[in-house]
Amino acid sequence: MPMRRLTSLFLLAATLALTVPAVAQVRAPDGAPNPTASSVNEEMLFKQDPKIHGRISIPNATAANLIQPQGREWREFRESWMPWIGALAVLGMIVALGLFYFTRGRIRLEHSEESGKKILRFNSFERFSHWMTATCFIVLSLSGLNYIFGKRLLMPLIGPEAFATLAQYGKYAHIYLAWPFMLGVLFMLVLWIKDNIPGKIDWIWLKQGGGLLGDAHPSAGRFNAGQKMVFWMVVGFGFAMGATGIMMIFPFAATDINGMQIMQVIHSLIGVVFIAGILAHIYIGSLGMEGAYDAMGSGEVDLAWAKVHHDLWVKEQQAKTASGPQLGRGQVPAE
Amino acid sequence: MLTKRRSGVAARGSHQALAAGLTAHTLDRRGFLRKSGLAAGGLAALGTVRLGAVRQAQAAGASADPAQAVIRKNICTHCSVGCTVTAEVVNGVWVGQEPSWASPINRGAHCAKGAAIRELVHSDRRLRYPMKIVNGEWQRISWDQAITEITDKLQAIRNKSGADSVYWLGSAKFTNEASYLFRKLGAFWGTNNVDHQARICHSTTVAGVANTWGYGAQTNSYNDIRNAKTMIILGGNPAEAHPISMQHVLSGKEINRANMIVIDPRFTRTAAHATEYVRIRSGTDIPVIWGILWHVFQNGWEDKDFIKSRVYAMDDVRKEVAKWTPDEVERVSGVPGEQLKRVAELFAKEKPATLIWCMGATQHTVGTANVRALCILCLATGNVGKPGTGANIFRGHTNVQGATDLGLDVTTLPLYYGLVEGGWKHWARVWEVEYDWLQSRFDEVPASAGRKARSRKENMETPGLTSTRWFDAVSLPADQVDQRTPLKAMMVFGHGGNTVTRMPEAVKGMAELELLVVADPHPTTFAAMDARRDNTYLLPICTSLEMDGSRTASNRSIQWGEQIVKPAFESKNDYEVIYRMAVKLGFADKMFKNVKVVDGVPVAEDLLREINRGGWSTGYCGQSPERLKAHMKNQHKFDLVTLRAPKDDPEVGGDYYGLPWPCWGKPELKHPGTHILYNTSLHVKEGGSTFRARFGTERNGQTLLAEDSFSKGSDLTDGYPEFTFGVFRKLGWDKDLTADELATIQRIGGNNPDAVSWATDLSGGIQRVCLDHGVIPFGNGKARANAWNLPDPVPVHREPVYSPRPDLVAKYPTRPDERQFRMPNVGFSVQKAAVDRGVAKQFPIILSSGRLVEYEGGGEETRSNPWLAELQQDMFVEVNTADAAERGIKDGQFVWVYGPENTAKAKVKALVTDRVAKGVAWMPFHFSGWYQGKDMREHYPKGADPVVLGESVNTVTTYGFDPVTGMQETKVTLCQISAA
Amino acid sequence: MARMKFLCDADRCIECNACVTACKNEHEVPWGINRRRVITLNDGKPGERSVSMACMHCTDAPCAAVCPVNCFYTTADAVVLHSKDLCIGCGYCFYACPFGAPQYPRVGNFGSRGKMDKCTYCSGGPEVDLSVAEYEKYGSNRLAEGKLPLCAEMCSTKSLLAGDGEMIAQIYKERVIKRGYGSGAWGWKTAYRETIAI
Amino acid sequence: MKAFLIAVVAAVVLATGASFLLAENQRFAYQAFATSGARVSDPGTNLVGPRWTGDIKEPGKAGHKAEAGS
Repeated sequence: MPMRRLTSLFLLAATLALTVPAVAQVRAPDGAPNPTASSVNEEMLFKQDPKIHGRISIPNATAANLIQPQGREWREFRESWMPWIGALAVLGMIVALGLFYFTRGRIRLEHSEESGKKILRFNSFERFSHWMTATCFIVLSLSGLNYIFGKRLLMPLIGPEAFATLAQYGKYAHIYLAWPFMLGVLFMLVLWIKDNIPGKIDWIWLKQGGGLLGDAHPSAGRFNAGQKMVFWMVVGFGFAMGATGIMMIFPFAATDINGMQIMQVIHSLIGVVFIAGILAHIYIGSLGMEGAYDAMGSGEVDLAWAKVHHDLWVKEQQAKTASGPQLGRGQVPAE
Repeated sequence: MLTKRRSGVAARGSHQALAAGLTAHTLDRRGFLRKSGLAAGGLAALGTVRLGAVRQAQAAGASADPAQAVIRKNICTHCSVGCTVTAEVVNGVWVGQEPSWASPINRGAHCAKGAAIRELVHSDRRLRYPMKIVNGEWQRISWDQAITEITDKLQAIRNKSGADSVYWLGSAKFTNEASYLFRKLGAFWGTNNVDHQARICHSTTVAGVANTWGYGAQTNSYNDIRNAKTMIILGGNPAEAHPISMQHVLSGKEINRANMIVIDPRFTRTAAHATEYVRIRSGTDIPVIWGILWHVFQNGWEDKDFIKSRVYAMDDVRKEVAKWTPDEVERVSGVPGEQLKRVAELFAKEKPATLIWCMGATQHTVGTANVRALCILCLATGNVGKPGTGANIFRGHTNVQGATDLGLDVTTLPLYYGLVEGGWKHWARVWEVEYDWLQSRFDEVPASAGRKARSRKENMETPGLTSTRWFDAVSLPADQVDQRTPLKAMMVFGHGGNTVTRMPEAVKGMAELELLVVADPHPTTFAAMDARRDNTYLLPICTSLEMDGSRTASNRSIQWGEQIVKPAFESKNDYEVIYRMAVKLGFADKMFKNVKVVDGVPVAEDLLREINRGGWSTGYCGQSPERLKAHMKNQHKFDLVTLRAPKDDPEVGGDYYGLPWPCWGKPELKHPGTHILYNTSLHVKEGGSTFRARFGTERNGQTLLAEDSFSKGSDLTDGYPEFTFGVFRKLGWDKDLTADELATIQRIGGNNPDAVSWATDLSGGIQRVCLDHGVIPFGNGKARANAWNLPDPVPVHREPVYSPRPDLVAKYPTRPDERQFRMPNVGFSVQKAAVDRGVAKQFPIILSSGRLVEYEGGGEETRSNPWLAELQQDMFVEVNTADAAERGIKDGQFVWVYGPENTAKAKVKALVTDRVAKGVAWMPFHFSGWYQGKDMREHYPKGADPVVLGESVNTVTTYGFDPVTGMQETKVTLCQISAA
Repeated sequence: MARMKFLCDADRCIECNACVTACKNEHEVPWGINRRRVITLNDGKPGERSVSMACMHCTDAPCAAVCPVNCFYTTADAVVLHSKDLCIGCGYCFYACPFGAPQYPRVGNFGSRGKMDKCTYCSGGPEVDLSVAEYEKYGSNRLAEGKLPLCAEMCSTKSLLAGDGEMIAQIYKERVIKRGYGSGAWGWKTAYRETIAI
Repeated sequence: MKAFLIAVVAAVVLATGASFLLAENQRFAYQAFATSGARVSDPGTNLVGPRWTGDIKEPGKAGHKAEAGS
């Protein structure tokens, strides 16, 4: 019956127009009972709250959420934006370092009369802390990147089964190595914070481009401004990664699903920037500068190198000991 | 890259591997059960899977089953809707459930319980073997030892204290055949102390409805609700208690754009779908119904023709109703007059209208009166005896209707034959035992406390103790219990121990018993209360899914269930246990004279045939096992709304589904059953009938027979009394009887054959001839608006014993103290004391109880089913938001609920909600196993504890009994709640 | 091929939980895993409605998109399934899912939650149809037997509909027109980016 | 080099420790979603495997190679 149909259409329109729950059961204009006129509907509930939730009898509070569409934005970020951001950050840094290497080349050690003499730059606990953090970081970043790029790059190469196995181990590595990583960051914070307080000298160092750009060697203490930046990046990002990671490791302990989505966004954004930053750190600590690696390798650096790059620190060290510069055990690096 | 591995060759190649997979590694029991079936089913299926089968299935609306599993059909053992359960059985293992599309009752659907029923059979929390308590510890014993010890002790108790000192508590979970057998056992034992759950669910319905128009049962059916244009659901929450009924209710509501009015103190899941919700104060049903009728009479909306021709003494009701002006109704019940006027107009004018009620109406001290008032509302508006109308009473358990019909009741014999000489003699003839021998089994009761002595015959005709008071009958002083001795032994078959109010008193009673036997698939609360050190036995009984037998749904349809799998563990079915006890008690030969016993197990079909041979009074005579089985086989042929099969069908042609009683005459007569009771628009041979002429022909000069109303095609075109051979002779119809029929009537009647009636004529001749003349065997009477034999012939409002409105108690007091069912009922004194003590001030919250969809009854069975238990893990109390705020109670925290008797308290979780009004709390009644804050889990036999335990609401419920049936008051008491 | 969907007609749903236990029964779902659940909105207040919810088998499913190991796949019936052999239990699908469908055997922390489990629309997984292995990992495969999900087939009031999207939308439309009201196809907008126009 | 090796070993040791601590903190769904009212003896193992990892194959048991995928 067209008349009936029209009425229904009208009723439905009226239903949709109604956004506030009425107190009494409502009857339609044609007298037909219409309980739905007062019943809840999706549109109305979404206006009250971005999530639709109710009561459920099983003792699982999260199951009481009926619809939580926020995952859609998260998915948009994760699938459409994150791969590009990640690629840009990581590849961008690699490209930049490459360019730098080819234009500037390796920064050579400037020889002087001090060459060959060694000074202890990092003691063994410092080196232990650094390497623990570093090795964890490498595994964490690879397994982390795998969450984003694995299925795009690796899986086509090795097939789904092998990739899934790898990803599974990657996941375990990511979760479990996060703890020594966080501990390492904590150690480094305690060990080096006093040498990383920014000062005026850092400003000068920065203005001179850290000597990388010109031939001048700005003065620096134990750590130059660039190293201090790495330190604070590691500490800051390390803590941020730890905090967001922990929130995700313990689901619903501190936050709900939306919170975890946000944590994941922060975690992944910082992650890729962190990786880019550490790439630069690795470059300068190894390939980029002759003699830098020794600091973390054997712990002892060439005095000449030290005097060039950390003149203030060398002075300070020499002042501490009446017998002159602290010399290492041997003339040759332990390696 | 990721696709379905769907190669046929590979699939077939995997057969051996599949089979190997089953044995190559260890499996847990559950996994094995499923897989042992799957392997076989799966193998068969692999060859037959067709692509696009999904589409076909959609088109057909049903699923084609390619597996070779055996399909067995039984009936869900939970509520009374009577859903068919379709089981897939492979190698004797129940491996899966399929939707029962063919059943016109459930059409494939189930509720949480029905959809999880397979686990009931497999449950590892079942009682596995017979056990007894020795010095407070459970010990495993053999069946032989159990039966021997139990029967020896029973005999000893009988010799010392008499037959009446043993209570036989039966079950609404019984099949019809087991119910009948259990009642027969009670009779052969020599007592009327035989009862079951109907006492605590719809005993008041049976009494109230039967006293109004003849039979105490749902007049129409779930399916027929599809015809209603208006429905009132009063004191019922079918969305949780009878979910499948809601398929019909909601469909009807949608198709007819029907008015669905829910009258309830609680905003239930059902109320959420109502077109009008009326919130009342618990226990004020009569003021509300009279308030509705006030508007009906005031506006002349009553069905005057109907009242004139088919109702007796409606004017008496008018007088009472006149007192219930809208103001007084609002003062007492809290419902505004305008709303009731709206309800009244819809119910009286938008017809057909049906009235649905459940335990919210029945479980009151005024239960019978409530039911009577509801019937009168139907009568006044002419809403009985037609499609879409009627009193659609939703019974509780799966076979509570059948168990009631078959006499698990302290006032009747099977099929409502009264405890009178005629009734006993009828059954003695059916059983082929001497009436005198039966009589000799009963006690003589000596005079006591001013009461006369009773002879064996008198005692045989005296109603027994109600199950609501069994523990009072143990603990009260001997002279207050009107039988030879108080109770000494409880034989509990399929009945929870937490379903009766006043648990603390029940625990006391349990401790004093000389013998307690619990025969059940689960240990039940009786086992867990830690009340007993010895003389306590547990017998593992299988579920009715593991046995053959019939079940009567709420709409009187009888459905045959076939054994799905063999009884699990060492459990045995009721028939076998009763038989073995009868053997030991020495009367098995007599009791099973006409019943074949195969391997020690009586055959269900033979039991039903015996019921058929004696079931004339209620029309249980036409439903032979063969006919019932044909119905199950041809389920799909029955119409969804009329429940009728096409006339031309060779097997079930013209039948109503399940041959709803009354199904007149012998099975060969092929009476179709009666879908809608009292429907005069059909010929009696088509299931038509009239109101039953049960109460005589005349009263105070007014006729009790119908006037100008008769069923279609009737030879008699006015009211007429019930038919006897004497009436037949007057009408000259005796000539229509065959020689054999005449001979049987002569034999039964002896020197007074005229007295042989439609109900006692074992030949079925009288019924057959009645049908040929188009008349109803039970006569054509009027329904009674005034039931003069009841305590309140016209229902009057009476405040609950523990009333939240002490100010109203003086005007509307409960009935005076009196003795009922061999016991004193001191409700009046308790009410007076409560008012005097100011109980309503100390306990300001009304406490009501009810049902959850996941659980059923006392809940032992369903709480042992992990699929259900997971959904409701904690006993809770619904507290109104405002009450909770006042008490600093947060949703989900533990609270104490204090009751006004026995300093009772219960520790439960708070569910803070506006489902209940301010000042009202509600608790589900399915929990037990915690008692006053203590977890009693350790007291269950090891491994047989239900998955979920919790406080029983009945720990804090209180005194109060209906005077007609001994129904307990579960819906209104008082409580106080505080944070725990 | 059909495009399978779920639709819960909230004007019929009475929170009877049959869908939940039917699911448990069909797949022997262990305690603690709830592939389907019923949620009541506006509990105890006028306008209360209950909705049964499980995996909706979304169009362009977010779970599949975010999975770092691409373990999801969509069948010809548009059912979203996944491979437990590939799943690494990372939980990203749970972040992305608008309906809270993914379930994990362990819940304390992310590291070892185990393989994700969710509603399969009663159509198993990547193993051979109706094999023991398929049953153990994903539950039974009714679709392969020509049957629909048991939750919908057993729904007490025929509230939960399963089947071809167009067909169930048609059924729902007819109901709404017949009775004159309808509180909408819950979750359709989010899952299928469409609503049922009446 | 020594510091480096020790660091790697320490990282592995700490990670292993963390895995045990996390496993200690881990709860099965049937434990997490059961309340004081319930005693779940046999939560079932279908879909989740015997060790509730979702891995159906029992570790160390090669017998379960029933799948014949192609």
